[in-house]
Amino acid sequence: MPIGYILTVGTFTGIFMILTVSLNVLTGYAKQVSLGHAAFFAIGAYASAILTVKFGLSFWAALPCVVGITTLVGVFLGLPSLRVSHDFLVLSTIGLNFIVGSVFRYFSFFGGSMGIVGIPMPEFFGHPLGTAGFFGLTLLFVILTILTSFYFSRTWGRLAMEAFGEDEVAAKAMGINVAKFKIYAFAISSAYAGIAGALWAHYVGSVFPDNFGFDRSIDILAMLVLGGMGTIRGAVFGALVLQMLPEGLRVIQNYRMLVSGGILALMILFQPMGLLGRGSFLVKGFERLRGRLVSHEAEDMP
Amino acid sequence: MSLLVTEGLTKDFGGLRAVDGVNLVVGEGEIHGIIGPNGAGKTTVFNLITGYLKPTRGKIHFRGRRIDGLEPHRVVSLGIARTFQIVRPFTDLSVLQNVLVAWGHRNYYGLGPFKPFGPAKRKALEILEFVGLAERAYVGAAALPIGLQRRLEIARAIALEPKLVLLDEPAAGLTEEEITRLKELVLRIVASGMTVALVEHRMTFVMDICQLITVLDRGKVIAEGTPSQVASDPEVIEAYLGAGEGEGDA
Amino acid sequence: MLEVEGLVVGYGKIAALMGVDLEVGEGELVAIIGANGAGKSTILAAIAGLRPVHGGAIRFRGRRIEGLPSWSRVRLGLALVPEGGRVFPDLSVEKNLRLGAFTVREPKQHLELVFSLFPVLQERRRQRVGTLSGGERQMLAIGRALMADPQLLLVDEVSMGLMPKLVPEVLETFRRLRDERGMSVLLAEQNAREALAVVDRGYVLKNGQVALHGSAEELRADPQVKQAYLGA
Amino acid sequence: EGNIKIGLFVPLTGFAAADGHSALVGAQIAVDLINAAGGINGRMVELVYYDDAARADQASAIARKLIEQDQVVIGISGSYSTPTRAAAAIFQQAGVPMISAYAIHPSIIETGHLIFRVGMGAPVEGIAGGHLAVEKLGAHRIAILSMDNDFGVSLSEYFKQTVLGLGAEIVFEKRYSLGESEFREVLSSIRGANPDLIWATAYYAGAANIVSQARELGITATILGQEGYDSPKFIELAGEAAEGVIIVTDLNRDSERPVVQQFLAEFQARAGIPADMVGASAFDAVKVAAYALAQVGTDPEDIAAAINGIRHMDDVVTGPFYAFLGREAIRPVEVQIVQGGAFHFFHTYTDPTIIIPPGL
Amino acid sequence: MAVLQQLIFALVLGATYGLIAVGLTMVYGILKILHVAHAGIYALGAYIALSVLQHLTPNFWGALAIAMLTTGLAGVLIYRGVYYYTLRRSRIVPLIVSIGIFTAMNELFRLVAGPYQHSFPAKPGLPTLITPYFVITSKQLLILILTAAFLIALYLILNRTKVGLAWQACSQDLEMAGAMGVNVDWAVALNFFLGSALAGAAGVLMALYRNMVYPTMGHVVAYKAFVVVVLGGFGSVRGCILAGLLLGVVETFLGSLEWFEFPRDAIAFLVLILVLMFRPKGLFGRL
Ligand SMILES: Nc1ncnc2c1ncn2[C@@H]1O[C@H](COP(=O)(O)OP(=O)(O)OP(=O)(O)O)[C@@H](O)[C@H]1O
Ligand SMILES: Nc1ncnc2c1ncn2[C@@H]1O[C@H](COP(=O)(O)OP(=O)(O)OP(=O)(O)O)[C@@H](O)[C@H]1O
Ligand SMILES: [Mg+2]
Ligand SMILES: [Mg+2]
Repeated sequence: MPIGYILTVGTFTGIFMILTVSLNVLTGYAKQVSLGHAAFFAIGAYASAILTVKFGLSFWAALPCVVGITTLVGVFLGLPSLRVSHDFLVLSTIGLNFIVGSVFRYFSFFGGSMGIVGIPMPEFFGHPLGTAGFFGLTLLFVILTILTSFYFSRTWGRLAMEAFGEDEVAAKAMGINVAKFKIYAFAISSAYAGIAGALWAHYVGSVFPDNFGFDRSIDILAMLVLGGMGTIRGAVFGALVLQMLPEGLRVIQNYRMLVSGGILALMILFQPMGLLGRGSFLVKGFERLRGRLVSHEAEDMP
Repeated sequence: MSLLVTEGLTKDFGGLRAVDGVNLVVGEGEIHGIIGPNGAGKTTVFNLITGYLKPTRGKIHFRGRRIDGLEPHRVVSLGIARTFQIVRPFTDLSVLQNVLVAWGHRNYYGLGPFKPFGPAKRKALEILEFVGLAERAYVGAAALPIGLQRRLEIARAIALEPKLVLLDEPAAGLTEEEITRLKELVLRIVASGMTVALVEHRMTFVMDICQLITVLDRGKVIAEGTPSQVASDPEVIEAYLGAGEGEGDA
Repeated sequence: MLEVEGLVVGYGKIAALMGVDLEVGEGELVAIIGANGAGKSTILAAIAGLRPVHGGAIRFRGRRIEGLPSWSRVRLGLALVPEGGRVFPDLSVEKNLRLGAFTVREPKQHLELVFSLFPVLQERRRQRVGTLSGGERQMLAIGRALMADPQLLLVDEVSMGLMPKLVPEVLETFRRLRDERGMSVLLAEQNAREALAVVDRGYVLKNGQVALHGSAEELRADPQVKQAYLGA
Repeated sequence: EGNIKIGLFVPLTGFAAADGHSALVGAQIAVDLINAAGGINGRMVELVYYDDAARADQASAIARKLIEQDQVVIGISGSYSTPTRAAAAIFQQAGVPMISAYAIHPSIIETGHLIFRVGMGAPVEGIAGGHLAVEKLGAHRIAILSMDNDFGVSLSEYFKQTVLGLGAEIVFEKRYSLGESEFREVLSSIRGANPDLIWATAYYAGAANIVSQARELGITATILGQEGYDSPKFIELAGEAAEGVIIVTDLNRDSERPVVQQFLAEFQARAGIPADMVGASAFDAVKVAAYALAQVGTDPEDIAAAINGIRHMDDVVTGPFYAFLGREAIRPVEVQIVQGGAFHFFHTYTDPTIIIPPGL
Repeated sequence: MAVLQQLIFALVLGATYGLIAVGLTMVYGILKILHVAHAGIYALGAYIALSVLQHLTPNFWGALAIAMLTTGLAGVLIYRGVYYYTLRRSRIVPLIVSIGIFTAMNELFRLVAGPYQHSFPAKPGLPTLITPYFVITSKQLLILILTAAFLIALYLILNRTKVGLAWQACSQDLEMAGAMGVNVDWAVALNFFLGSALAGAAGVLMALYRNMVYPTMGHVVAYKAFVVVVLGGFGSVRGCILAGLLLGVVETFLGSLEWFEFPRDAIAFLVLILVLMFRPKGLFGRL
């Protein structure tokens, strides 16, 4: 059994689950479609790398700072969304990938193009975590992310986001301060992504500007949409499928990206709501199995 | 006592003066009608009051407080709710959730956004009961026919617990029977302590229910008074009601 | 001119129309009245080709059209004023009108007709339609349909958003066009009082089925209709 | 006991696919040649390879897979610095040796005592380039254009130190980002600075753009490149403009050593294009691995010792290797010039002060 | 003199941006789809032209024509085979599908034609203009002339024909456009055909200009073209051209400064975000 391999793949899958769940707040609830999520991911990774390598903090001491930093940066990078909407916003968020990447490359404080290496494994009671331990840590954060995000899905904040996500004009008439909630969405989403970034950096042990490019952002969004935007189960499942698919297709080596690109397109074509989105095959089948009425489903789905 | 007062309210769109020095007084507890030809500026007045547009000139006072220039959500928090002429329900949400969004307006400050909304469902259902949409609570709002979407808009407005409700053409697209029910609804809203100002073209509705009517034409107030005063005003008949209309309809 | 037979239309699994029969003769003005959600809009949309038909037949001047795409129905002489107008918000008034006349070779004279009916549209030729007032949009929607010089005009809620003065004027124009050009009109209308005053015949729709039909006088005299739709 | 498994990770998909493909072909040629000659002490060599798409996380996962599932005795990186660095950590931790073919980030071999590199380090290439520019080509006014990644930046750093030390002047210096293909505006500024030599770091596609656009602008200064240029594709893409370009590399195509000519022919046959530096490096990495395996068997520490013990290994394309010092291959630096549409011998540096990386 | 020459570079660069983006802006304009696969079509154009040149005829114009025809059809195929089924869906659906198609196309190019860059053996047969103040090479001249020609033709189609009006209607409300008598299927297909053919032409021209055809050549285009489209105000052809030129000038100017080392793409996005702060709907979008 290649257990280390499985745990490694599992760890990265977990990290991507955190990312998709975090993107779900921004894109699934608040409908601010972002193709720049890897930028927040990158900021988390770099923040943790710099705090641990340059300032000698431990992973655990750095983590709250990382969350703080990414939240703040989320607020800042969310500002354009106050002026710009829809496809204009999508394109601006693409820009975040390039701008953030360039900043890391340009300033030697961030290691420039030589990156930052020698990022330590987190320690647990004085012992550095091994592969299994790190997997456990990741799992813990995945569960925390899912639980907190599940709680959030039942709050007024989520409802407000869904409302202005669909119609800002009407949402204002409901007393919703759209600008504030947009920033909330960016900040929350970015904070989670920061944790994912920190995990990634400490697991891989090095960060380079090109680790977190535009194609990463695309992956994250594709995972969310494939799984089912607006649902946490969908976000988690999408990350699982799209992370495993190319990994599972290794047997066909050369053709794997062709096939997984094609499969992605087909799956979304046939299940536009996402594999586990509202009204998808799987969900409907599941509901039928439980013999539940549609109206009840509507009730517990805010 | 006057709840809402506008002074010389004016709005220009490029070269077009859509609202021109309107002085409007809406008294507490009244049902105030605003009528006038298409393009007279009625919806624009509502947009100015609710903060969607900034006046070019003029002031708006609500309960003695200047509110012109405030953001829409601030206006809501001060106690003014509105509906839209072209309905805008949140179609991805269920009818119940639509009302919840409005009912939650007190929770959109401070730590409120991080409180669960579950406990408020009962209250939202009560409001739906009040407007007669209770049995459709779990349906997606998109599937409602136009008339019921109008009702949903009213439900949301009530859920905001405002002092003043602005209704923009609430009777458009309703049958006479439904208009009768709408009248009842509006009367109940007023009875529960709110004030209503409405824009409407269906005279059967306006004449019956309003205590006071302001008539706008080309952005200016051309008449004001009780329904019968207004309906017999020759200028109003000429500009708006047309021959043979008006009185007969009321 | 138009015959609808056993029309069945649904939204997903919910049937909105369950076997509707209906007819519009050459040069006839016909109204469909009914409560909210009765299915009036659905009928018109199905005739215009905007909703797929699940059963039944639609014949226009003897020809089955229920399988045709909407644009070829326009070429046959159908035009629709859809519910809520659905004008093109980012185009100017003038472009909207030109689009209404997309299938027509000589749109000039129709333009004059529309402008004389709704002078405000002429004033606002260059205004972006998204900024028009509700009533102005409705005028534009009606004008746009008239630009196509249709044989059969389908109108979903003429009166919605129009000021009282205009409603009879518009209906009067329909009558005039019928007299001058033999245009037929099928109206769906909540405002039954105004509608029944001008049309020749009417259908009362309930829950996706025709509950009652007859001449305008007959319907006006019907106690049920009086109670529910005329506010007597 | 079955085959000896050598693991390889290469970017077969994504932006680095061309280099990955070359590296794979190079490694396969080496394995086939070894097997055709009877394998390693009678055991056949099996190459297990996976695509890492030049991504660090995929490389980490693959490294585990190679080690645990495929039980390779040694790993080869045919990939870029970022994935190689990530994988190196895992090989070192698992106690399996790894050889980086052409990824040159300094931190790769610093990962641990089991991690080696055959590719020529950036310091050596930069220093050799500096000597070449000033001493051999007589440049006084030098412009530097650097590709903004670990490779390009460290090359230029050492080059700059060297030429400044030798008394030349830097008249222009700028970085550009990887993947750039429009250089006209920078080159215009460079022309304004009037250098007599341009040191431009690039991979071959970018190099082709730089060189042809420079010539289009009428810049006649010598253009000095590095092993990134070292692909016949560079000459094909740059066409006429490539003539006279000089590069510092580790591959001497005019070498008469049989292994070089055999490799060049075989690569052309398999890949459909003439061989490049990436393919040659991967070939050599496999050769070094096989050499160590043949000497000492499959024990990791023994393998490491055997590689460190290499003295004058002639059986490699980018060699001969004089030694492994600090887990890096020490060999002569080749200087090639493009003439008549092909790379040709121009000069060789064997001076130890140049070919041994600084600090060793 | 140097300034004039730099302006020429800016112009050519801007023209290539404009040309690449204009097809995209058309396609975006009509269905509001973020058509990432457009960049795949661009690369397809280059590959088709390359194989025509290698196997059929050495004539550049023939290769260009065949490439445009093929890419036009490929565009229609993507519309009818894929986007057609996503029209009623949330707009993020076609975006992701498009990304999937784009990935698959890139991989297909790599598998069929190999991962390496191919040179592009064509001679446009135009002179090189040499004046005392600036030089325009024959390839640059070709790009300027063809871009201008394509754009003028497109401008006329858009503003002088019924097709243009039909497209405007389709872009706002497909269903209502049909109800106006516009043959929506044809209108959209024609739009995709022309837009994709322009992308194909852009691919061929860039292959010629850079003398390079390779599987990932569409990557930069995939986002860069969007920057131009957005800067211009989605769906505006005029805006697209001007935005392309603006970007060409800004990039060239900043790129020529020795101390300014921010990469071209980051510059482009900074310009984009900056412009959107002041004009949230792009330079020529309606506010
Ligand atoms: N943004 C704008 N730009 C230009 N003109 C505008 C704009 N918004 C509104 N108008 C014009 O201002 C006038 C007043 O519009 P408003 O919507 O207030 O009318 P209304 O009284 O509500 O009419 P209706 O009864 O038809 O709804 C109209 O003629 C409209 O065309
Ligand atoms: N998009 C939709 N999805 C699901 N159901 C729908 C949809 N549109 C309409 N319906 C249903 O179809 C039925 C008929 O609707 P339709 O709009 O034709 O009624 P109508 O008579 O025109 O009503 P109104 O007077 O409100 O315009 C209604 O019960 C409505 O709920
Ligand atoms: Mg209005
Ligand atoms: Mg209707």
